[in-house]
Amino acid sequence: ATLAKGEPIKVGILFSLTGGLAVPEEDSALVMQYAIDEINEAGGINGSPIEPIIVDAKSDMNVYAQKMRELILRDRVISVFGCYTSASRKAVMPTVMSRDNLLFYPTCYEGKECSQNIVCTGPLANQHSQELIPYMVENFGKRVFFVGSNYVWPKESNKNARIWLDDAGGELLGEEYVPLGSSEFGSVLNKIRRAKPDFIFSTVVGASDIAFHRQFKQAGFNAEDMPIASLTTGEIETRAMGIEYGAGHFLSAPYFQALDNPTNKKFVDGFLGSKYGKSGVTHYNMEETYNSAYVFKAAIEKAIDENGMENVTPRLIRDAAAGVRLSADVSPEGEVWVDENNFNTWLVPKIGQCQEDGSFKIVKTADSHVEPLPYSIYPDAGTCTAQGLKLPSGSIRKDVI
Amino acid sequence: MDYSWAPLMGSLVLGLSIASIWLVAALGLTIIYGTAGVINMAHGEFIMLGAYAAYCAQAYLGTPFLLCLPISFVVVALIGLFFERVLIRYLYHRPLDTLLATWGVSLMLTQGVRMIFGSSPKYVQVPEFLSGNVSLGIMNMSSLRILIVLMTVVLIVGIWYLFYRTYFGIKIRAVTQNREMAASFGVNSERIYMCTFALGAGLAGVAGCLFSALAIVLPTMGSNYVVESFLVVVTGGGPLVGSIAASAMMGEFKSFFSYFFNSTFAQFLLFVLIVIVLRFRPNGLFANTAVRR
Amino acid sequence: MNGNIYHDKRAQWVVYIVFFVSLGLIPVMQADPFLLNQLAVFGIYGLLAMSISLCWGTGGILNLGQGIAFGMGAYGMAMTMQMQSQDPEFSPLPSFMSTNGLEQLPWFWEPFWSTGGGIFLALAVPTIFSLIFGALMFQARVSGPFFAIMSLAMLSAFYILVLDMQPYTNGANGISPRMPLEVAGYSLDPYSPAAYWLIFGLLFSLTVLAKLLNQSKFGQIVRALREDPERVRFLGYNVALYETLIYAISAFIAAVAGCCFTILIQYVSPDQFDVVFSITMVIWAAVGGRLSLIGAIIGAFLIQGSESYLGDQFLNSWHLILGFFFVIIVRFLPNGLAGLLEMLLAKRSRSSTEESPPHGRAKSPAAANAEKAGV
Amino acid sequence: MLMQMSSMSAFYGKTQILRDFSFALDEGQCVCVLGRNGVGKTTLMRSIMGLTDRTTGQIEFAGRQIGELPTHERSRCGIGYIPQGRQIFGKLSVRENILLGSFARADGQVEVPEMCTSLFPYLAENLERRAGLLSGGQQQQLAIARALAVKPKVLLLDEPTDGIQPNIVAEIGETLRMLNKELGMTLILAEQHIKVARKLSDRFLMIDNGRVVAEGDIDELTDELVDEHMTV
Amino acid sequence: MGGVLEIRDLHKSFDSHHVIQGFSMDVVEQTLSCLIGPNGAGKTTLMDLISGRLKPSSGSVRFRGDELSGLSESDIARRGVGRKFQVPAVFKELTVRENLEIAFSREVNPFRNMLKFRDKAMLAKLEEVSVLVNLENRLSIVAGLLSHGETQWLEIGMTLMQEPQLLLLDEPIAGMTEAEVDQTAKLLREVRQHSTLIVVEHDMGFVRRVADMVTVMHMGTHFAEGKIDEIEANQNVREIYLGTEEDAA
Ligand SMILES: Nc1ncnc2c1ncn2[C@@H]1O[C@H](COP(=O)(O)OP(=O)(O)OP(=O)(O)O)[C@@H](O)[C@H]1O
Ligand SMILES: Nc1ncnc2c1ncn2[C@@H]1O[C@H](COP(=O)(O)OP(=O)(O)OP(=O)(O)O)[C@@H](O)[C@H]1O
Ligand SMILES: [Mg+2]
Ligand SMILES: [Mg+2]
Repeated sequence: ATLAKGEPIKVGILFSLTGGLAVPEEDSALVMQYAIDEINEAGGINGSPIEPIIVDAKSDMNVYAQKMRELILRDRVISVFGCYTSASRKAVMPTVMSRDNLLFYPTCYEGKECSQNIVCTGPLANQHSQELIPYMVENFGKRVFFVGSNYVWPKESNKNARIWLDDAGGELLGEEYVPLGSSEFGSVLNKIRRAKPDFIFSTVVGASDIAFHRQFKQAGFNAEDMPIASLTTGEIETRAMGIEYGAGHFLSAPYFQALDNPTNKKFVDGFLGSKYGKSGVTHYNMEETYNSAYVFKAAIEKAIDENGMENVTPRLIRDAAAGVRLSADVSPEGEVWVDENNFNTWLVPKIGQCQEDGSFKIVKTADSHVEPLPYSIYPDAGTCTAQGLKLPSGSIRKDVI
Repeated sequence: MDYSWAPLMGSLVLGLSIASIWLVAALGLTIIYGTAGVINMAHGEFIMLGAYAAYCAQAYLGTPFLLCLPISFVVVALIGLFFERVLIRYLYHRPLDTLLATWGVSLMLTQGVRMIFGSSPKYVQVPEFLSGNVSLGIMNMSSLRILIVLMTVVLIVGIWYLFYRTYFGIKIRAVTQNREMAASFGVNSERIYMCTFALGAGLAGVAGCLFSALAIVLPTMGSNYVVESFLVVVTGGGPLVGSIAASAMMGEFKSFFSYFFNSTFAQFLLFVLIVIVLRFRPNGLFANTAVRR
Repeated sequence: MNGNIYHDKRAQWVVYIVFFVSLGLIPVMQADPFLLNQLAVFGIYGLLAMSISLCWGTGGILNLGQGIAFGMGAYGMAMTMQMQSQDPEFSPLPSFMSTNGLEQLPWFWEPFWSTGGGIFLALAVPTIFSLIFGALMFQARVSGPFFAIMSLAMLSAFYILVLDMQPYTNGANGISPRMPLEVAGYSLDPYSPAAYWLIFGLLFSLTVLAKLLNQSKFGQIVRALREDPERVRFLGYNVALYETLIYAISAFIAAVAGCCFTILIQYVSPDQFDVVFSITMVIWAAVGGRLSLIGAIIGAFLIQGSESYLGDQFLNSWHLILGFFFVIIVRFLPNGLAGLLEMLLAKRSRSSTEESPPHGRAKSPAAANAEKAGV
Repeated sequence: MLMQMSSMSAFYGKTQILRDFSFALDEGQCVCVLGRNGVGKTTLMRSIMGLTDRTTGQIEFAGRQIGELPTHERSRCGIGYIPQGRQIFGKLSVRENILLGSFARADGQVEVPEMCTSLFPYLAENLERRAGLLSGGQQQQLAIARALAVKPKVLLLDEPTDGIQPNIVAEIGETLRMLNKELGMTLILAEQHIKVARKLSDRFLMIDNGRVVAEGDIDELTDELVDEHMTV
Repeated sequence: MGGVLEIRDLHKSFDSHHVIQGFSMDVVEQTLSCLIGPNGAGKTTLMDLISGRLKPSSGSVRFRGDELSGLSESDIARRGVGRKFQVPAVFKELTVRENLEIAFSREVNPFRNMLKFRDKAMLAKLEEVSVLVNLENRLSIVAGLLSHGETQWLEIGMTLMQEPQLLLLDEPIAGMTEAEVDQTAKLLREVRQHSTLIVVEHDMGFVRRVADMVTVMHMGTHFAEGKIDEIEANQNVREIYLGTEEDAA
């Protein structure tokens, strides 16, 4: 992948536009196109427009891997934006790493990776629950029940949450995982009824999350007595489940549509007014995707400055992304910057409570930016540096996923 | 954990609810398979269409939820009828091919719905009294689940009445037993198959309408129900009683396994259990022993 | 219909030779790593379609759970490759295991320290599993649609099991070994001609073996039991044994495909056990012609090829097109494209010999004749 | 002329069973179709009903061409069929079996006709029994009752005494005679038992190898003919 | 008089329907026994019981001293019991040659059969049998295209390929022309030189020509047995099966 002045810069957009994962991912693909249009209208990058190559991963991990190979090897893109679930990220990373390309991964994830071919703009598990758990314990009580989808991210997030829970003096009553995509919560709700927690900490994702909130209310629970504190239930999910099922529950995220600042207003109005804004909401995932486009812009411009247009490689873009800062008038969630070592993002987590009209009211904002720590709960594993995972022994392992 | 009898009662009741969900999902499949021997892989998509029909009725016409049930029935029955006319009727004597062809149909339906409605989830509103909960001492059940149980009972009684108390039912059963002889006595077997298929599709539509309130309305939602529905029919062996027994068995086992293990592993155990059952009753619990000569 | 060249064994072998020689020559003409890798992946799909053709076409056993063997093979290979990148002394434990709270390598992972042992297990375990599952089902005379549904259920069970056994399988995230497979000190770059040759060699030799199997007495008996197992039983053959064997052989081929898949993609996930993927295999075979091994392979090439190249333009309607196409094939061409070819050739040979078909509208003799030799 | 077939051929798959078959039948007659095993008697009945895989040639019934009609419409023209081996619906009750017959009635009435209950008192007493539980003879009665419920103009009987105890054979013979002679119903009767045939019918039709080889009044059915075409 | 096949007090019922009720019979080596009886007497069911397709409710079937009931169909076939079905069962999609080849089941081990492409013994046998059943010119025809009579013959040929010691034929001449019947009779007499046969047939002319011994079955019981003349003279048999002159009056 080499660039030439004036010629389009090809990037891949790899999301599931169909299948079970399409719910969050399709919107990410749309907002990505919106961001690219915005950048191109503003003159592109060094005079070159960005040309997105949009492919559908069909919610199938094999297809993610296959499409990633097509993008990198056949279409010769310089970077790829995409993936949502950890599984899809794991599916594409071997290819990305072996071809030394670059993936912009715009959503929350569990961490515990140290790859030299990825830049993440969403919150890590440690950033997510740092504020949420203490807030919930303080306001609702110490007894908590964890419910999650049965895969890595919820489990790792819960490990993180347990640490904050212990700090706050809370008590974990039970931990339940349901199969991904399952919509049968009867037995989980029975267990909750028996445990009588003060609040629920939920890492249920996707369609299951919607079923969970509905059946939660239908089983006679309500948000006043036993709110659900979730890491995933945003504006899209709430609308899909029906606002009455979502109202009163909490979400921790770095971004909410209701954030009151001029950049966000411009983003929301601009996006919803564009041809991509048919869904009518903006969502933390979408905003993180939007930001990733601007991180890319900043990084590639820096790489071009330093190396010249023809010499830019994905690797140089990644190196240039270290420390890239999006100021408050670019990033709708407020200023963020990319960590120089682990290439995750410093951001400000916020807690929102869903209102009767489906919007979120920000009830708490972290006092300062929270550092992304991919190995926060595995201090023995080492620390992530730009060159690779630095083991306690001092040696460095590359490409740790 | 507390293993006293109250939670066990709770899972018994939950098992009943799961059983009724699976049974209502499998009813249409049972009728189509039991009567015409067609394995309808698009059944899950018919369920999905039922949910979308409910969504449309509500979003565009403002129909209240309970009225969506008959609307879903009619709409999906008509769609089923269409596919029966253009495709299935040529394949009645090739059961394995119906399985494949209907799978093709399911692909088309999923994608078609996605192209029309997009892949974002749709929301179906249920009346206030259905989003609550009924508590009977130690037992607890959401009113929606109670509605599903009731609805299942109503549908079963309805089907039973139709099959065993009406002339149409005599015709269906006659065609099922001996198509040629039924035709020799004025029964239009083509039309019976057609009606049965439409009926089965319509029942899937009703199931979809019910599920739209319980879970989520998505183009891909059908795949959540289709494997279980098949297992209900296969384990039951075809007849209605078979499906009732099979779903009761499966629902209770699922609930009990989930009580002792987690839901995922419970699902696995359930599948293994079914393989074992089939090992000993290869044609299902209530199979008709066919005489081959 | 003696004139139908389609059934001429010599002509069939000529087609085989032409097909495989031209596939074999590709790396000589084209060295683009992507193309080679992609063609190699298609080769794997070809293997899978061929295995379905063997089981379903020859034996009449519709297997909607071929993903079981495929997935097991893929996982076996992934475990082998994963252990190749682990250090027995400093980091014997794959990182996802420690994440999931394991402190020791589970016993069933131990054999995968050895590359040979790992590959052996990757092939043996699915084959043995199929032998057991097949024996259970076929001895109980579970057949036709019932077997299809049971294989589907078994597949879902595996999907769920692999998802649930996170400490041992890494659940939904699957296993992504960091390094390509290393055999005897040689690292097999998945984008190299070597990888292509490997897959191609396997496809070639397994297809030829399968074809020979079809032409042997064994194949003959299996084809007979597809039509009427009862009658075969009365001829003194143990039908369940034959069915189990053809099912297990087909599973073995799928396991080989699974191994190759991991070599090429360096990644496995529970999606290998995905129901849709297994049914897609059946579609390949059905479209190409389930009665013809090479037809099934070409079916896989055609469908995956068009998905890959048409997919982007027809992004939104690909499934619609695929579904429609498939329905049309099932409805009008039960024997797929190979069946179509057979029919055309039969028509030609008939018109040239002026041999008018006997009365009757039912099946054309060609259709009735379908697969006498199993192209 | 109630029914007329001209140059009819019938096939199962590719096998031709009836070859160039022609015959005519007047109202009120009883025609006996004779022939050895497997010559095509059943096939003749089935091609009248439209149950063979393929039939060519014409069938005219009550002034209507029925050769192209689907089976269920043929039966509605007033043809009652009593198939070989009875083929009653074992899982349906006796009543349902008879009601099923009346679905083919031209007037659309659905009922258990008087005639059935009076002819077969056993059935009348056991209307709710599952038909599969009846003995062979009773099943044969049921098959006749079911066909009578059609209110047919013509009754096709395929070896109605086949596998039935001798005393019941006599009874059935009596019933058929009554239907034909007293109620004037037209009968086409396939039989292997010459004695039964001679007793009941007005005319005969001898089939061999799918063709009509002899035809005429029942008196013309000589022993030589029988010996020639029906080896016993 | 000891026999190849000894059937003792055999019972078979479906649900509560007793089809075979205490049937006993002996078959002597290298004879052709005909089994006759009214429709539904249980003849086919008896064949099913001998060949293992059905399991008897009680009673025993011994073949050369070995108990057969309880063995699987293929095991029984392996012991030398061949069977032709009432409704001809050939592989319609395969050629006549393939049908015959498959029926040659000296080797049933699947692994050895995987390596078997050309089998001399089989070819010799095929040659012999195809001439015997008059299909030597039809070998490459798909069996589905054969006429009814030919299909019957093919099935007889298939059972011969099996080289059975005991051959069960269920209505072998149904649907055959006069000439074909003649040939079949000749064929069966030839086969009897080295095998034992049990033939179910309704055609008394044929029975008279081929049978060494006739057994009459009625309602699942052994009703009468003897030479054809004795049977035809037997008043009871005439009543239940053959019919009597008096009835005709
Ligand atoms: N469904 C079928 N497919 C193929 N051949 C058939 C079919 N039904 C009958 N035949 C054949 O057609 C021929 C005529 O059969 P048919 O039943 O008409 O004889 P039949 O005269 O009624 O004999 P029977 O006295 O035994 O009842 C027979 O050779 C029979 O084997
Ligand atoms: N699987 C079964 N289930 C129930 N009843 C059966 C079964 N098989 C046979 N029967 C009954 O057993 C009786 C004997 O049948 P069978 O076929 O043995 O008679 P058959 O002597 O061969 O008559 P035919 O001369 O008509 O061939 C019949 O009444 C039949 O209905
Ligand atoms: Mg007949
Ligand atoms: Mg019989």
